[in-house]
Amino acid sequence: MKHKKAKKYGMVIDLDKCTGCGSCMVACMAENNVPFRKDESNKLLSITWMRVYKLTNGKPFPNTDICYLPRPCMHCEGQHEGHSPCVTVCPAIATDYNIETGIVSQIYTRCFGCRYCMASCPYHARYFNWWDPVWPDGMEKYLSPNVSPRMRGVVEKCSFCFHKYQLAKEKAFMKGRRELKEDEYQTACTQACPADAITFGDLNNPNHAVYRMAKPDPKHHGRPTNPHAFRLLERLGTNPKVYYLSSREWVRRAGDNYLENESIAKKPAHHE
Amino acid sequence: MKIDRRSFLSFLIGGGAGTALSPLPWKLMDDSSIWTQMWPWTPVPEDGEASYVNSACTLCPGGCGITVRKIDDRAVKIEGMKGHPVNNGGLCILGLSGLQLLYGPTRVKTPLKRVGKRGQGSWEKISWKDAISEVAKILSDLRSTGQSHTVGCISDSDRGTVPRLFERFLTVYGSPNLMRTSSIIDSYELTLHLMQGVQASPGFDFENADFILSFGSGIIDGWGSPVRMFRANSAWRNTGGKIIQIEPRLSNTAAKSDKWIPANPGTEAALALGIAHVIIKESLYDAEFVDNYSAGFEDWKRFVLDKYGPDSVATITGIDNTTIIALARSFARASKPLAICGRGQGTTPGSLDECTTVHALNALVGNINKQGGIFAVAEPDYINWPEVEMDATAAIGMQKDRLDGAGSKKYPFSRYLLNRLPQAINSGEKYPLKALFVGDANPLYTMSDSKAVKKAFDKVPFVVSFSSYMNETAQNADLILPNHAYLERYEDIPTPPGMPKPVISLTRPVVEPQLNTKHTGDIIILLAKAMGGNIADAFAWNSYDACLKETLGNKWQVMIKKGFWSYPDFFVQTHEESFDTISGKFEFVSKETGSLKQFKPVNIEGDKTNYPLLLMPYDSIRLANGVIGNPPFVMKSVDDTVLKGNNVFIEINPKTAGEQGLREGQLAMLSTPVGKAKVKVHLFDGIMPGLVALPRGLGHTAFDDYLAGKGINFNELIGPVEDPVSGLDTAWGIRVKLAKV
Amino acid sequence: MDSALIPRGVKRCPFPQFILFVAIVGAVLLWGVYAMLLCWFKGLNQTNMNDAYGFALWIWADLAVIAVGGGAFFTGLLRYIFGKDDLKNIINYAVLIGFICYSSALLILAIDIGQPLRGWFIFWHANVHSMLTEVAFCLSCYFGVLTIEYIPLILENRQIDRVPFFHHLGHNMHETMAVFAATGAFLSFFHQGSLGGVAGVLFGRPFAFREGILIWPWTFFLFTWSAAACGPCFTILITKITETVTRKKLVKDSAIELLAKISGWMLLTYSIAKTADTWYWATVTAPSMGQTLMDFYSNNPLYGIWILILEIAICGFVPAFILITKKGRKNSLALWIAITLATIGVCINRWVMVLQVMAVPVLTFESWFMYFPSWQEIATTILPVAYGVILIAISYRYLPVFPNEPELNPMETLPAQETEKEEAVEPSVDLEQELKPAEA
Amino acid sequence: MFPFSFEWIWDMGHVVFMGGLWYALTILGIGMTYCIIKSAIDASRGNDEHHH
Repeated sequence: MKHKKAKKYGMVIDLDKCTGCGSCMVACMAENNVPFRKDESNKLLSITWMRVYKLTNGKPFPNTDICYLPRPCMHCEGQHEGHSPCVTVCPAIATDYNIETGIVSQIYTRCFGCRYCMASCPYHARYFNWWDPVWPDGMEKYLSPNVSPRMRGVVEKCSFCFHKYQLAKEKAFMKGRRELKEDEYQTACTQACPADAITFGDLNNPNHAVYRMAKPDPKHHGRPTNPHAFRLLERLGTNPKVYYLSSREWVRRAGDNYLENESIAKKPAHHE
Repeated sequence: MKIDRRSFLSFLIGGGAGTALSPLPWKLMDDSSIWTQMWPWTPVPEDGEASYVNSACTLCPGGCGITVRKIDDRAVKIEGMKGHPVNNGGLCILGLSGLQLLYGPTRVKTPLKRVGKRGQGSWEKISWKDAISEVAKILSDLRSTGQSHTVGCISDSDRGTVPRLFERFLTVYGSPNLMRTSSIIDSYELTLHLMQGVQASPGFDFENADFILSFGSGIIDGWGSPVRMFRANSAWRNTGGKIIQIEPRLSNTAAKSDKWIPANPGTEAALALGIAHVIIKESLYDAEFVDNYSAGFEDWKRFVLDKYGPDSVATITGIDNTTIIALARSFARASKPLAICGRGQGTTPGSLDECTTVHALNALVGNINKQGGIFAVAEPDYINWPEVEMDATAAIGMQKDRLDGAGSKKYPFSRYLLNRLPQAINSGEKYPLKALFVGDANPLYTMSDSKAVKKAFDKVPFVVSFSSYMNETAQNADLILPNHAYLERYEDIPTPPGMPKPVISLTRPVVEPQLNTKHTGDIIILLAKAMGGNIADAFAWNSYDACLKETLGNKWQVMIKKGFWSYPDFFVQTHEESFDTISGKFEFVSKETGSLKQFKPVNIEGDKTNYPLLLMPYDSIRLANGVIGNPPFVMKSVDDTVLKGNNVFIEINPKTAGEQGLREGQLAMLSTPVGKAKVKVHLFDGIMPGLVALPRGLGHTAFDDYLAGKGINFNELIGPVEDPVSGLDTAWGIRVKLAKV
Repeated sequence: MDSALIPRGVKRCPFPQFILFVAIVGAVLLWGVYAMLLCWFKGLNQTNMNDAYGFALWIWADLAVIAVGGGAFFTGLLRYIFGKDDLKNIINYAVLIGFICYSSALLILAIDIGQPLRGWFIFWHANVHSMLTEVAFCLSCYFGVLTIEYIPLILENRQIDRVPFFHHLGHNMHETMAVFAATGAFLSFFHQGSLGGVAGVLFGRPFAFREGILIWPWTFFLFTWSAAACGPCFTILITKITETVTRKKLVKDSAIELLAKISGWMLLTYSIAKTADTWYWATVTAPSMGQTLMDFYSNNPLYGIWILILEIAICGFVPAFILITKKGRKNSLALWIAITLATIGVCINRWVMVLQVMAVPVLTFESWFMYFPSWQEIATTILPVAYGVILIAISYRYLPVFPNEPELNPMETLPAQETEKEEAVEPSVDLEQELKPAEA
Repeated sequence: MFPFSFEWIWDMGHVVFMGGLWYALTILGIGMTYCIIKSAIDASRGNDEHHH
């Protein structure tokens, strides 16, 4: 039972199962003390660490199709470990790549709000606190002490519920274990998903469901070998740790940019 | 000492340089940054001991088990309960936001008595003692003048101890006017009554079915018990189960289905008949069941074969005949086919014809009371209270006709017809309603033709709301007797709609009551005691909690431990004992209702010339449209193609929009014969041309600033259309016109 | 009134007129200050920026002022390192303009960041792999250099110069200036480049991303190059505007023409390099990420291929050809057009590399993001302009910014002494005495 | 920024970057110190020969 290799926590989201119900979004907000405002209809000002996009195939009635795509932070690994688009650009090391878990962190008290990381992220996974977070009188009672509320003027994003990892580690340590079991560390969205569309685990561990579902190819920066699996913007070389499954070709194609007449099967990553 | 200019300058420069080189500026810089990291106006949640409490969610009838994470005495997170038979760990968006209701600004903090005009929002605080004696006085006065039957009560459910306490109270008090908010369950109960002769709710064994033929049911849009449906849907993805979705708009369910068949709106029953035609004609039906356990099949067969050939059905529904034939074959040949109805979340009962026809499809393939099929689930009889002793007044009152006409000569089979109440009050044809209790319901928001409903409410001199939240009905009440929020109270949650096996869950206090509220059950008991006599005698319990504990008996301990009670001894009835009709068999044509009627599309309101388009509501799991409105988190999840600022979007096909000269994002005036509203236009390819779709769940006037004033309540634009047999609301839409603003 | 402060041998407008001018521009400045305070106290919700536009008008303004402020380092480099002595006549002004540009950039950055009080974390917790860190360090250091270069000019004020220490300090700093200028050029090369790198390293944004050498994307070199090319054009432009406003010739043609010629060649070579870069990007880089050139220039209300043509052809090659020809440089109108176009060109380039980068959708299911700045953003962007005008006005009035001025504009009447006598009755005598060393 | 702040790493990139930075800062610092000291000395000597 030797597993000294570093963890690479990642997610597989089955878009065939995802119903677009939004539970993941709200579970995340509740878990992570995400603030809210009276008007949240401008999605460019609305903090949603997990955001569910609605994709359409663009065909006219009755050949129209839609698909929902939940988008957490991709926790990009980049072309070499830690070379995420955002981590490399942060001038103050306020966002960091955790080598032990592969999780991209955000240190709110370090961030001074230059927003370069937001400019660098092609997934729009990063959100800025344009306002002071305000909870209606009394509602701050439900705030969790495990995640500190963010102050105005800093960037925040999905952390793969890193605090849950820490709590799980502590708990395991009390039991005299150093290794976490697969179900001991699960993100809030994974747990809440009523459709069981989200699977979370260690992409480096062949026993974990995420590994079996995505079948990452270590020779090609974890590119999925499952023909139904894809990653968002695979060709940019961001090397995300969130995989999507879809049986529909148009959905898989919507995951990346392709030239006209270019086949989806050919996936040149420019950095290779 | 003489200070000359030079020494002064030197002092300044030297001082400046000295300060700059001293630690002071660095210290200040450091301090200021530390200050920004702990601004006093950014809350710091207090840490404490973590614990978990199992309970059940009451925010919709879904009946999910929840596990609430606590830090000391604060509830900080709601999660789905693992191992619960309904949701096994998953939870819907509304359930996950429950703490925003518990601690939110929409709570009614104390009993309130109206001081200004109705709906004006001026209240005065009133003590519980005064509030209860005031209600008792009004009720006593009415009773003593022989008007006990003019007291009504509206509740979303008639199951479980609290609705049953209301019922018991009205019975012993002397009023037949307990009304339940209507839904597809009403149509199904009626269908089961007429075709199978039973008093039961439908239970669908989705987990074992492998071919779902859905006539517009939003399987993943909140129909039935939502989380259970999500789980079933995912299970079909694993097992290869198929869903065929019939509806004119590409809903989430349609998008996730294996085949989406857009039928002309309102023609679903015709399609069901067309499918039956093919099945019968090709002898694909379950002869064993039909021959042995059904009655009236030959009549029905003749009727179906005569009139509903694929060609004529194709004309009615707009679906081509080959699709109909193929659909019928695959349905009949599937090993566990199941046909269901109830549009969207099933909040309107719909046409009885439609429900019976869809149910007949299930009978054709013989999946009644069978694994993977549809069960008639009788309510578990755990509530065994002693019979009430009615005095003469009560007996006279109970003899009166119900105000809503349910059980009358016109609608003998229906139990509740809340949709008919506004008209009954407004027309004054029977008798007036003098006092109205509104339990766990929000009729002023959820009932169609809001204007008429409001008018009717205004005619009721005394309205009491038991709502925990300041909803539309509470806002327009005379007295609010706020219930504890669901995370502060004990209550039994009866079997959720559509469950094939009965299960009772237990809601229990996660936190101490945060406000000056009282359990509705306790209020009823206190009220009964205040009334004295037979009424008090019927409520011998000291408190609601005592009543519940006594009622549940030996189940109590198990429920406290597990959070729910499932019936291990629940057995599936054989076909011999399933049917309690006149014939003792499944009746394709009910002997009680008599003749077969030709399929007639529901006559929806509005004429074609003035209102060229059709308006339909659509349901989204991200828009709570029942007794609870969207909490802030759920509002946050609403797409910007549904709501932008305070404007709601209608969905319209680009082709139709082009004909109307409308572009994406444009403002338009939507008018129906019932009302009008300003909306924004969203072009959506997935909607049938000629149709306009508007989401349910917006347009609240009550609740908080996070919800109120955003969008339009669909019920302001539509009125009820009575079903000729059931009297229930069958309206699936209304004619509409759109004009540029 | 303030004649004791005015350099000898030059004529300045009457004091009230000067004050009126400063007051008018000062009003604009105050408007900007008000907007700035709003942003600081209420937060960045005062802007129209959003989560798609984390970088917007301000970052553009930063990049643009630094680009056009590049005249200072490049002129300094030519003057002190390459020994182009003719440029001594314009170097002071180049330094002043550079000083204004860089101080403005720092001010805008201080408004732009969400937590200004923590701004120094960029130094303290520096991530050396971030282009922005390099920008911050080099920019602050170079601002120090510009201050060092500007101080001797201040010390040359008639009254300050009387203080022996200041007099000597000015002299000694002049003597050492080559060292400072060299350091400045070194720093400038990196921060101008890093600003280009800011966009070029964004491998998540195919519109911005460029290959390059080692850690430096091509935009790194293109930005330095374009700043060196267009910065001096801006210096000339401001000089020309100053000459127009003051109705005087302030700098000898030889200096202007020399600078214009060098700029012209820089601009030409830059435009060729930029064309090559664009070509490679459009045919190799972007397609490897699944996008075509026209994906970046269609399906939106603003960004068409016109912007590329405007930037490279009209604001690149056209002014370059004007400036490299003697005829073009000598023709006043042509020179005006060329320096204006070059300045606009570099500003468009910076706009494109900031705002268009944000606007182009990368995820296939998103569409173009459009943005228009709020008044607070506009006011705070105009603020440095007003500040610059005032600082130029004050410097021009009281400092010998243009060494050629007395020579080019000989005083016909009123020798300096007389003015001084006249003014002696004015209360400003206090000021004069104040600044006098207490030698008496 | 300083060897005692915990982000300080002795890797190549860091050394080059910080090296460049401190090199530039040192030059500016030494240059300015030289100018100031020399000017103070010049001023105290009343050295005034270099008028321009």
